[in-house]
Amino acid sequence: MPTSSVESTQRPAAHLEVRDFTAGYGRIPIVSSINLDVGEGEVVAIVGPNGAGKSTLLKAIVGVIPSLGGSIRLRGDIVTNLSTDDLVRRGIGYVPQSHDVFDTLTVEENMRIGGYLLAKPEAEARMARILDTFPTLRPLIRRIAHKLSGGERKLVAIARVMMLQPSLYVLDEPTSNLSVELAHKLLTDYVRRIASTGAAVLLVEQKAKAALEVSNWAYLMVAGAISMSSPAAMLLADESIAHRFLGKVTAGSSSAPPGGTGPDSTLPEAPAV
Amino acid sequence: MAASLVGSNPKILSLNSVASATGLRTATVLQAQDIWRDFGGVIAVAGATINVPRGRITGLIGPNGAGKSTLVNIISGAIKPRSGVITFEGVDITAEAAHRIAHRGLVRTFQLSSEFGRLTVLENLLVAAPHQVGESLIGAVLGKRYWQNQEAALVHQARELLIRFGMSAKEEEYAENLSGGQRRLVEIMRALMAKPKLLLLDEPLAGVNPSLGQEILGYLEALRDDGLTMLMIEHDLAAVERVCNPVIVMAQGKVLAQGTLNDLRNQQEVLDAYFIG
Amino acid sequence: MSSAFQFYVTTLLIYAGVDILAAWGLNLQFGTAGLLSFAFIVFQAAGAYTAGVLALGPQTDNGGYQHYIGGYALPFPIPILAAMAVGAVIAVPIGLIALRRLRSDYQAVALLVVSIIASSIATNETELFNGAAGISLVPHPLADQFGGDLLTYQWFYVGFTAAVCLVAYLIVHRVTHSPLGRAFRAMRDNEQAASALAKDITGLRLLAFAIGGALGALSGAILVLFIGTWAPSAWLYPETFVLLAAIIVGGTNNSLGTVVGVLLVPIGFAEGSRFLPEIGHPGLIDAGQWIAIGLMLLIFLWFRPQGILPERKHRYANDGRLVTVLDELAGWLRRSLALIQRSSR
Amino acid sequence: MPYLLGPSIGFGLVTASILALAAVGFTMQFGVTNILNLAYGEVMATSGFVALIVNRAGLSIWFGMAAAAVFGAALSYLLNRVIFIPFARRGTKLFGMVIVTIAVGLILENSILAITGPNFFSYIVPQESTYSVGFLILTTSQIVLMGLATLAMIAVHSLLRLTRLGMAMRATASDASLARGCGIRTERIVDAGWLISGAMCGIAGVALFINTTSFTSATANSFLVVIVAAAILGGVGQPYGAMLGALVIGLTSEIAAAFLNPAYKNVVAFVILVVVLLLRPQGILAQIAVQREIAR
Repeated sequence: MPTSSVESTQRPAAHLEVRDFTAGYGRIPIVSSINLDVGEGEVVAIVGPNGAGKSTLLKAIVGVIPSLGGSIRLRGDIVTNLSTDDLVRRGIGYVPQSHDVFDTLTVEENMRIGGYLLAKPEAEARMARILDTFPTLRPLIRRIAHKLSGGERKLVAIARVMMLQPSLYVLDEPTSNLSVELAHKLLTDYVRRIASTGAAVLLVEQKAKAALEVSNWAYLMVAGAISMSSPAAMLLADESIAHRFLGKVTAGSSSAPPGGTGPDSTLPEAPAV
Repeated sequence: MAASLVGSNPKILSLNSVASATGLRTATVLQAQDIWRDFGGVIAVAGATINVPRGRITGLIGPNGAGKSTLVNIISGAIKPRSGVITFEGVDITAEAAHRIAHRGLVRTFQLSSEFGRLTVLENLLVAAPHQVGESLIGAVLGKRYWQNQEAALVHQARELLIRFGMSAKEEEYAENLSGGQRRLVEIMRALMAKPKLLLLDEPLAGVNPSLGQEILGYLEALRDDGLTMLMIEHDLAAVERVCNPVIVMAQGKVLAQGTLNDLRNQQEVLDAYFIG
Repeated sequence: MSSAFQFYVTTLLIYAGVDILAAWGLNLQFGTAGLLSFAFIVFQAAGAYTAGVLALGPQTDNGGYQHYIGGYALPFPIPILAAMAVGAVIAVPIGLIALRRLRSDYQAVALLVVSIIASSIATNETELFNGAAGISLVPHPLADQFGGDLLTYQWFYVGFTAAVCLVAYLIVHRVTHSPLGRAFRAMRDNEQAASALAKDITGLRLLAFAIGGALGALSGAILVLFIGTWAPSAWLYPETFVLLAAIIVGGTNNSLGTVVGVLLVPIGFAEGSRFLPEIGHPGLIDAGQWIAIGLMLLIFLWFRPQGILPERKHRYANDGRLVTVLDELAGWLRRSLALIQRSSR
Repeated sequence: MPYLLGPSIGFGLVTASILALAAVGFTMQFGVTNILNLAYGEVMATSGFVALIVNRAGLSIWFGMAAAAVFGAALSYLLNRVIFIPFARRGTKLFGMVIVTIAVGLILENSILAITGPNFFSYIVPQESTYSVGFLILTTSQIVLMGLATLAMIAVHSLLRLTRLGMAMRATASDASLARGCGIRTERIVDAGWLISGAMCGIAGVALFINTTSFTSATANSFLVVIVAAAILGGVGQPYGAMLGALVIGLTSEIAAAFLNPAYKNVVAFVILVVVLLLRPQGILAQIAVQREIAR
């Protein structure tokens, strides 16, 4: 075990705490008994194969679909079942997987709406700052969002959420429509840059390697439940993980944390299943 | 059939005419060649080419947003490609309307359940049968005496399917009152009533509990052994591993690789598509 | 029965027959095939006009005071059959507009506009339709067989309307209880899936418009040959709402429910109010009726959207035959008899 | 030629002004709330009669118009809260909703009829003078109406482009779920949408009644189809499209009335509409999202 694991397993104070959480469509649970934490300034990735329930979990956390049980705390306050707009006011910035920009509006208008809760001078200042951070957006500013390419769309969606400077970013498969290079750039460059400002990031990714490379902590989700919780680097180093995504479970690694690590690698609240 | 082939590649023409003349059937049921399609600025399918071999279940897998569903929608005629050619049983169907394509025996199921809610389960099956004499105005007005024999045969067939899929008890239930898994079964049975030559399954296990999922896979295997060709999008790779051969991997709107799932697992680019993106 | 009362009853019965025919036509389009046909009045008006002008003599008759197309003095029943043909044929242009894959509320508005255009044209094209005055003095079919005995003729016309309704019922029943009706309902429930099962949506929609349109035209023809006049102002789009209300109250896609709805809504309302004392200003009772129709629509859509007699579930017997109402009644009788026998033992 | 064209363009501009007031309100209602409200004409009429009461009490019709605006806003808000939202929550589908709005319209229109009887009414409008502006000859009230409509259009434009509320309304119309993700309380925005469009509806009702000089309970209802035509022509849910549609329909109908047959005033407009529906059902100015919604 690399010595760095000790540092990475000492997690910062929890910003978001999800406990024994169950959610789904109608009355049918898709995800159940979920325990997860996102610490202050952490990038946390939820990875797992298609159809594991990752997006459903995120939607329930941000109040797009109602929860069926359990609790969510944000900075210690109980926020279970608050509506999305309330959660946004409390500092969550959510980028959905699809329908992530206002199709009929321009890039500039998208960003202005992102800053809806701000006073006008403040919004202008932030917009200028974001455009400095993402200079590629500048020439697109007057374009209708519908005409953007997949990568540009996602950037606009993230930029829009940045307008409110949320303390927690919730990103649902930000790379799903992007090429390998763009996906890599988005995660290493942009997501890292967001984290460097001190915000926490909760990231769902199906394509896990690049996500794990930028994350501090990771949860592996399979069939609606968290099956592993460990430092991202440890998950990344595990040879069997890549194969898990293609459905092949290497003997011995299905129930135990990778590399035979000690209890450090899993959270007490979220035991490996 | 020969007429519609005029102007296409002469080699293909001769092959197909030999095949049709001798009653032999080519090994490929469906060919989609260099298909492109975009929505706004987002390219969904970028030059995908696939061949579906006869008598097998071909799996179509890939990460979210790879263009699988769009490709199936294009093949079934629900949306039109920007460019590319689709050939079914040697006939170019690229420009045909969805119902004409279905008429040729290319039948699909939908990712979101698409049952006829206010029809009973049995009626959902009956309505799918092709060439019903009672479905024309004249046939309907001539009355039962005209179409009842065919109808009785269809009811018999449908009930056999219901027995085979363990759904007899639900025969008189309105489809809108079924559970998600039962709706899936209805959709598959309904597609079978349409006498498909090729069945396109768009995530047949989505929203189905694991034990019913295993059951459905069993049904699909039995259908394959009866000679039905299928093309199946599925996320559950254990399911793909169990029933699909070959498996086609799509990513970024393109076909990355084709082979058995075990072969694919060891190809770096497939791993990358899933793992790195 | 006094002859005045007999006149009243026979007229009422004929109106009921006309409304029932029309409501069956609309129900086939709306209840069975799922087409929100706000232009339905156009089918009725066109059928009525066709029957009227074909039954009328040349324009020079009666001093040539009215203009119209036709004027062939065709013998009964040709004007009625021709009306049905016209109703079926105009389904094509009307269907063309509805064929665009529009959102259903949007499509409804488009068809509403069509019906208003049609009535504007009919009102304004004096040369073709004699303008707002419409046509009058349409001869009653077979009236000369009855000499001058108007009351007997009224009763004859009741019988004739009833016979037409019976034939229409048989046809409607055959359509709705056939594989064709099943295909209509499948299209109504999920167009995309129906199309993926080789159902030709364009063809099915046009066919539903045509069959319903022919029935609507038939209803118009029977009415115009009875009352002898036709004016565009009598065929305005709100009449379609009355039929729609009848269908929703009676039960969508249930032919008998439609009859119940017609007897309650247009007939019950119109005639119920006849016995109300004349109160307030003229038009008050009329307004009250429309308010009641509006309230009734809201109440039914809220509490019983399926109507008084809901769509019947299609069940199949062991031999693959559709279970009919009679079968169900017989089964119920048998069960109750068995119960009685058991309890008497 | 100009002696016919001049007045008909004048009439056309006046019609277009009233139509623009009404159609922009109608289209906003649809855009923000996603309900095609066919009781809109009757809300116009009811508001117009409220203005009549104010007017009969001795106040200027322009006060009446203000009262009508308030009444129209309140009535629209209540209809949504008391009838449309509960039906939508109960799962009433799109065409079910159309029937609900029609039923509401029937009740409103005939309630007025029950109270007023089938009589003709007119407002007391101050002495009219005529002015000639270029080749146009217009009366005082016509000029006021045109000015009012222009002001209202500028106000709508400013609202949508310059204010927070306008931004929130456009965001909600574009994607309500995503708007909530920006911290916008969309339910309140929808309420605001009903209030604002209802006020425009009320103003449009009075404007229509001023222009038709004598009116009945049914006057506004027959105008609804023209309103819907203008809204659809421009692309439902598109305020600027509705303005353009109003202008096109206002002008063509009056010019057609002058050169073809006065009775065909509306038919020409409707024929344009049907052609648009057949060729480009999403309307002239509709953008992609609306296109997806309307023409599936």
